[in-house]
Amino acid sequence: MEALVALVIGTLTACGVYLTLRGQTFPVVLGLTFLSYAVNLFIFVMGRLAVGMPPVISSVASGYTDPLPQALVLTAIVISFGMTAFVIVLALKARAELGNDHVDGLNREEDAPR
Amino acid sequence: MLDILLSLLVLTGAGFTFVGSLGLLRLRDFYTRLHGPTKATTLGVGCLLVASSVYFSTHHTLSLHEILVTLFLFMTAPVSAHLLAKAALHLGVKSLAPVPPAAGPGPDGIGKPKP
Amino acid sequence: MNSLASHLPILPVLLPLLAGIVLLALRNAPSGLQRGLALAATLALIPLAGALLAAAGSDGPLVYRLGDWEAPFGIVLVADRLAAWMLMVTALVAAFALLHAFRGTDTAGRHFHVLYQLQLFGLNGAFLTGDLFNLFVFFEILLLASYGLLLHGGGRLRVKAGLHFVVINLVGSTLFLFAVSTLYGVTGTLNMADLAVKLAQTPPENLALVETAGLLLFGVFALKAALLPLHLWLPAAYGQTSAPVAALFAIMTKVGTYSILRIYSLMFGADGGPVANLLAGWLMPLALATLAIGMLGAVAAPTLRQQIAYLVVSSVGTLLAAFALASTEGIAAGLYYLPHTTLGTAAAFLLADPIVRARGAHADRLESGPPMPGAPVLGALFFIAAIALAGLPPLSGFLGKFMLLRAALESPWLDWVWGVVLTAGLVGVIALARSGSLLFYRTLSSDENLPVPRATDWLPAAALLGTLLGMTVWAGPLARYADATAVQLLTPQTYIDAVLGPRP
Amino acid sequence: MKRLLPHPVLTLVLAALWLLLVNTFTAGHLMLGLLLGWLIPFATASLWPQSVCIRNLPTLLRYVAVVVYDIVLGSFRVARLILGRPASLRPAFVTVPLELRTDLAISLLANTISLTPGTVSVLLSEDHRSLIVHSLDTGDATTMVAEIKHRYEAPLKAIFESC
Amino acid sequence: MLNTVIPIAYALVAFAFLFSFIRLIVGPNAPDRILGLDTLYVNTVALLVLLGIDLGNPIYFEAALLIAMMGFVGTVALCKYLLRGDIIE
Amino acid sequence: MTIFLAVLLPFAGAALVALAARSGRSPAAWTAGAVTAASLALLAPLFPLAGAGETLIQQYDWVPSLGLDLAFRLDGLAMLFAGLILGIGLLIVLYARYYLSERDSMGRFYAYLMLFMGSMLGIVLSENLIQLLVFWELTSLSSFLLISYWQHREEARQGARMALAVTGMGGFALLGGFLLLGHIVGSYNLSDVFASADHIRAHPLYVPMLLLILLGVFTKSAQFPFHFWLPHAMAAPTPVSAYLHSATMVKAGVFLLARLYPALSGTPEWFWLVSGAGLATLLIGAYTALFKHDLKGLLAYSTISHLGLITLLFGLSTPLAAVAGVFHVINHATFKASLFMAAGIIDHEAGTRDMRRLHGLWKFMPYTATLAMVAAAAMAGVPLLNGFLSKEMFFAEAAHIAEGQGGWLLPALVTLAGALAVAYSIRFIHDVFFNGEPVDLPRTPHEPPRWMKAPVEVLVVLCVAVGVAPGLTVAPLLAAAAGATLQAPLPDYHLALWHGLNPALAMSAIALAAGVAIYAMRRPLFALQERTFEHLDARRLYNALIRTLYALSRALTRLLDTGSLQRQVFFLLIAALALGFTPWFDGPTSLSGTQPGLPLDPVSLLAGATLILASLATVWLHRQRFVALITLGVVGLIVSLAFVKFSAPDLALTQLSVEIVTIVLLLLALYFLPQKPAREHDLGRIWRDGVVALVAGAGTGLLAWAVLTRPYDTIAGYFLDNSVSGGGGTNVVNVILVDFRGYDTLGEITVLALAGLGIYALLENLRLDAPDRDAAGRAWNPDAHPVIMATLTQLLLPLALLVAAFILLRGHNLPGGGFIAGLVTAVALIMQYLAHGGAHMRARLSGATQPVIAAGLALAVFTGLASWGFEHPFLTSTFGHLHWPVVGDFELASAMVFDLGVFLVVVGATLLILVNLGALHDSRIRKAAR
Ligand code: NA
Ligand code: NA
Repeated sequence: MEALVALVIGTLTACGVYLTLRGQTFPVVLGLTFLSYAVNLFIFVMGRLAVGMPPVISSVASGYTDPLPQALVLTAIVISFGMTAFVIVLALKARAELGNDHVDGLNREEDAPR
Repeated sequence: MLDILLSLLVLTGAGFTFVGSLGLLRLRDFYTRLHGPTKATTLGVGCLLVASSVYFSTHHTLSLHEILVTLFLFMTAPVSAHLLAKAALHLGVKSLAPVPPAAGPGPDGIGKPKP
Repeated sequence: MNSLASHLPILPVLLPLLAGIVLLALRNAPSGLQRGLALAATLALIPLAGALLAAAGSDGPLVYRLGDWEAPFGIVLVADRLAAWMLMVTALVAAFALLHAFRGTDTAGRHFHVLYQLQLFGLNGAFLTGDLFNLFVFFEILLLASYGLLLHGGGRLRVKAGLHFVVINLVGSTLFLFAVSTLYGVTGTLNMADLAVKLAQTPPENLALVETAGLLLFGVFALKAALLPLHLWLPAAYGQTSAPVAALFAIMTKVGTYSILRIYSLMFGADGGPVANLLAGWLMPLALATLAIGMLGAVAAPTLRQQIAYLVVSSVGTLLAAFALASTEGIAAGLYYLPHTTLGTAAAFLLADPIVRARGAHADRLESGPPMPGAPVLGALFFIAAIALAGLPPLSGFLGKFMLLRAALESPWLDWVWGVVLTAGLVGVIALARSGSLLFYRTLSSDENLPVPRATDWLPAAALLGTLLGMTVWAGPLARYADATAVQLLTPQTYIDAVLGPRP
Repeated sequence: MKRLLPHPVLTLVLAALWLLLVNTFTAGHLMLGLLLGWLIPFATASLWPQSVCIRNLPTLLRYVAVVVYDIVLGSFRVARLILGRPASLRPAFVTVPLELRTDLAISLLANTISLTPGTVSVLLSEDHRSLIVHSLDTGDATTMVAEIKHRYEAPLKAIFESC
Repeated sequence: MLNTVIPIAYALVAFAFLFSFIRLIVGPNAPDRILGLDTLYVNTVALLVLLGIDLGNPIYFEAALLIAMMGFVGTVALCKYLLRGDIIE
Repeated sequence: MTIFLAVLLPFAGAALVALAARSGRSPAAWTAGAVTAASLALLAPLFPLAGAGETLIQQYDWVPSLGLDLAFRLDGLAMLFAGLILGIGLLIVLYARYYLSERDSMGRFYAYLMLFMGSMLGIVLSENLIQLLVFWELTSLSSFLLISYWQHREEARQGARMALAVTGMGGFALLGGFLLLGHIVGSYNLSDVFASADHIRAHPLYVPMLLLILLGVFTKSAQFPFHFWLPHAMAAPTPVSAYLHSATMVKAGVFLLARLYPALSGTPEWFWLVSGAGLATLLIGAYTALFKHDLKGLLAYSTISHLGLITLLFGLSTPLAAVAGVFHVINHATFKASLFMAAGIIDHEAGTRDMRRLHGLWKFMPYTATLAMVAAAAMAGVPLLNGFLSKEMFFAEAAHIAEGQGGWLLPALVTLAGALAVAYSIRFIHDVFFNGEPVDLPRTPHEPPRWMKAPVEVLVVLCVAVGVAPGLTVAPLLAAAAGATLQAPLPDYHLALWHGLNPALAMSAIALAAGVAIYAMRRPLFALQERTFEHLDARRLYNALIRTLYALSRALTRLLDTGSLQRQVFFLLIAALALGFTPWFDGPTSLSGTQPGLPLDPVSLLAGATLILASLATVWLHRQRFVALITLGVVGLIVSLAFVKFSAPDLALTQLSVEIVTIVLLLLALYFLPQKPAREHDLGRIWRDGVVALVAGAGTGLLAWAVLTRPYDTIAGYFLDNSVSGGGGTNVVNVILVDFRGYDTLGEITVLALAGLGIYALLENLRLDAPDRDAAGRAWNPDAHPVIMATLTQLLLPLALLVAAFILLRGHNLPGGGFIAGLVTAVALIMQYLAHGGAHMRARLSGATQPVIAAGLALAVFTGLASWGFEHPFLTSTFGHLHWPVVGDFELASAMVFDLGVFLVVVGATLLILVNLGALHDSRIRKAAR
């Protein structure tokens, strides 16, 4: 299972990195979202994998997984949500101000290789 | 007895879930595919929820909150289907059945351009 | 725990937060009231920082346990000498930049004062926290506030710079999380003191793991600090935003340098056992390269504000070179230089504003423009600011540089530090002399009707420059404090004992 | 009274749902449920311009039973169709003229049609006088329309449009 | 008996999941993909309910509830985009 | 205190002068004079002591930890220089009052002059080397201001910048040198430096230290090859030149040579470096001076030459040579100052300084001509004038050294220099005052005003007095200054006109005769010079260097900073990869640990595979933006599932809600973004990014693997143990969020609030073109709010809100809490916006989300603050079980109130973001209406 999780985290990171390196704002936002998935999963699994052991105290529970990474991920999710929202709106603002959706405000014609 | 009931419910639920998605895969145009998930699947999940309700009511305390999920699904699934169909008609998605002019994208249809 | 004094460490965090909330509630109140409140809240940070300086100087690190949970389980605030020092610098820069903002920046868009106070909340929180994840949270606060402030007022290039700033920092934040969580995954703790203890006992099979985390963390801080090659965001962002924001941002790179100093003295410092001196070999070459690139950028800059921004880059290099010496003298030199460069660049950004206005269509492009109204005052202030930025006597920058060079005497990096610092100083003089000459001396005739700057336009900048003079005059006590701070940083056990209680 | 307690039926329904949600049937939760049942409609009253009128509770219950029965039965039929030869399906769009006039009733009808097997409400005409339904396997369109009107539209009209 | 049925149920739901995903990827048009996603959400509800029964822990119920709700909102928003472009107008 | 005050006074005087200048030109001059005089008056009482060979040191603490004191020293050498600076300064003040024209700002001039004077005084009166350096740099800065005083002139600006660059370089070198010196000695104080002279000379750092200090000295004193800045500094007003290049600026370097003479001299390195530079400068200066057509240019090169002479003397390292050096400092100051002033008068009266046009001025200004001739004769070293005396001593020393070393080259070269000095002095006199009629002068020259001549008179009288009766005039001063220079008993020397027939006299005679001869042959020499050396100018090298610096800077900056975000991200990634992978290349760490893993089940495998495929599909299809959003939705869904699977129900709930809100946001944005994204052409870029992405993915995957396969000790046990007893809740994650780490949460809701407010501010005045058809060119569907959707969605609202309340209230004990409840509430409301549209909702719901945010934050903060009342730190929680009749047992925790604050902020911020973004549409309507 650990290998699968590591593979998933790696894939999410790779996709995030590739998209973040694109030239238009939209894929960049997608890329950042991917990166946040990757890192949220990463933080989460730092508490190791445990099935059926949610950290909710009860008399019948067989055990509990580490709750701290979960709390950290919650914080990270909310923060990255705020950030994503901001960057989306900023992309719109850039679209309005720069006239196109290239991250550097380039024109398509200028951008094209000759 | 309870075990059998539960097993039956679980199996039926999973079965319908399976069949609904299979329909999504197999059927030949969008409008027919729409039928699978909206009905077979809702019933499937419904059965599973009943199973869950029975299971937890017998293993723990009375558990009826599964009804809520069912209610939710029954209220939303048709709306989703309706909107999907509307969108498909708007986009002029290919249909096996002839599309009545009032529904098509043509000059009389709902998808006609606004003046 | 009944007197307000016992809550001293949290006050510099809570005050701007509360002020931000009140200002948000009063967002439609008359701007006079908003300004008054904002100013009162900002000015109050100065005595608070002063009290912390005094307390941290006499009693050792103050530890404030949030929620009354003991470390390492709850989050603690640690107000040691370094934190108090940073708070004071922040408070000073913030107060003067805010005064400058009253000239109209604050009303050019929405929520300036709220964002400003929350930016201070983020900054102060970052300096005070003793928890690595909490540091991340406060990084995010200060970043988001800075995004808002950076973009405040809008405009084409500002939006582009803002977009770049935001995206690069988001990637940086991701990196931060990878690093912090790896440290947690290996050591099982987040408290910085506890991490220091645990890291020093790292078994060999985990060594590369924690080193990876430690180095990734360095990457994040290097980005915030604008260390080569991660400095590219800075010239655009600082060069494009409004003057008071750029001035306030002068402290932003210092958050990165602060973090480098804090983490790599406490957790990966000389006492770090297997992870000791993690940055040795990385920091000094990068710092010196940044110093050089910053200076060359200042030479090449086409506009005044970009030039100042590159000088900020260069000052980051200087600072980190000092810290990289990892000796009492080196760190003390950096600590003395830090307020100097922060206040100095803030003053320069504030000063650039009336200069830009007085040049009409030529704005801050480094080229001949029309005769500048108010040139004598602005020119004199520019001259003083240039002295400060170039690190020339008699202002504090010279002393800082002197301390750095002196500290480098015992270092194996001696030749490099001296060569780069001295050459860069000369290059800075050449670049600034050219700018001053172009801006103030070489004038074209013009019939543009340019506004005459009022005293309020340049007084905050002048006052900031005045603080530099103060730093020179009172260099003795300041250097003593910096020395003691450096000693405290190089004996992390003080910090650890304060947070975790003395251990056998 | 109307302003303080805008939707008494809704309040009761919500209180009941609350008890379902919390899975605990105590007096305390009943009170809490009633409180929320009052608070939620009160806070969102502005979004509820028209109050819902429900008559004929027995009809309503019977209607629900019929629909559930149709769903269960129909599901098997649809399952058979899906598992069978897709090429043999006879899909069609069928127009159902409407007698219902209120939006709520029309929507519930459309919903019912979609929930029950083999049919999906596709489109409501602009004048709300007819509903276009897609049928998965249509034998006779007229019978189908009649069935819909009889089984679903009539009771809905009785429940919602007789005030 | 339940213990033997549950793996079968898992397999059935898993296949359902797979089919929906295939439709989502294959399309060929946007409504098909949305339909695929919508069904995927419903499949997930099924999976969670099954997991709850399997692990004997009712703690996964809320996730199922939220998935039902969020899946709907997602579908509505996506469809509305196709129909109107501007989803909140 | 006195010395300190004397130094400080001119600085304060600068401000006074600027103030005084507001009331007129004369008040400015008077104030400047008064300040100078006052400073002199402060020091004068101490002169007798210094004259008697005593050293006065006044010392105050400054930065004791660094060995930096405010330490002042008054000894003979300092007295000599202070006297020159203030005495000649006084004359310059007087002279400048008449020299400057109506257009020139008196205030600015005198203020700069005062700054410069104070800096010079600081140099010569410093006991502490670093303090000396401070003043040293201040002279560079203030001379920059003085040289560029006529800032409208290109050559003034250039000259000033060049002077600053060259002397600035020297300053930085000097800083290094002083640091090394201080390091060797262990103190920066001169007394300590003198005391450890032998130690210094034997120290391994002696040579680098010496090189650095000499670099400072040579640049300041315009020694070859750093001499080129000085002639360009002549662009300054003549009073400035007279001051800077006679007694002050350039003398600072010489002063330093004298000051450090006892500590540094006497080694072969010192001898060769100092005397070599001095000799070269002496010759090159003298030679070049001869060919300058500009009056001030001639004087400038003559200055260079004389500075070379003095440097050479100190370089020779004999006590007598040092005495001669000090003596020549005095003499050069007097005759050169007077010559510059005379040149200024000529320029002022005739309107030009070009010696090809200035001829025969004797007729117009005989008095000035006489003064100038005397001064020029002193410069040439004519007997009965002061220049002769020191030059004789110089020749004698040169001959003496030559005797010892047995060479003839040095005497020959210095004699040649003497001859050249004679020649250019003659040229100065003959060309200007005689040699025919003036050519095309702008003005008819006449004698200057009375008080403009006075300073020249004073100086010329001094030249003569010293020259005729050195013993009666200069002897005590010279003795004191030389004594202080040597820091040793003075050698035997006699100040007299006649020393008998000795080699020096012979050299003088040869020099005089040869000088006359050279002047006589000047025409062919000029022609030769124009063909050969005219273009040899170090300034070209300097300019080339500066140009290279600029070109290099621009190229390097442009190379790095292309203004491209992609490049920045790329750099960051590369840096992260380099940092992250480095530790694994050496060391014992193996990638996999020892912890046994969980078995892999088929459903998880399927989910994982689906996630990976969906991710790849998103990347593959990212240009089909709408489809990419759908596949992204799958990714988010499976991530939530992973949270469920691995025992994190809270996370799953949060992720699910955030996921949907994000998709709604992206859809809102998609509408305004270009429908047909640009195609990517650059295959190389795609490959490069692909490789980086793969390596990064491998990195994080391996990192995760490495951690997951290792055991660890965690602080988590504490949370599990104390959650119920200390935090009052069974949902440990929630208790961590609102209690153990409530401070994080406070920060995080602030982030969310900030995002909302920032977005609100961003959206202001944002106008976007709203497309009226989709990517395929199809018009939008006219049915904006389908009835079926609207009606049924409305029914869902209370249900959804009920769920939100449920999630909020149970969060402390079971999965849920403020965040999730907030997001569910927001989603419930967004659902209504989707179904009914913004206008409908705005008409019914107050859009005041900002007060909700403020209230939420306030609630959270005040809950935290409440603990102060109970003498606990911020955010300390409390909880209790209340028993209400009928209702039953009821738990109330302060953390729940905190959570309510969280809830409010989340609702407020999310709605603020979504609703305002949705309302962008209104701008389209407004635009259409217009
Ligand atoms: Na559905
Ligand atoms: Na929670």
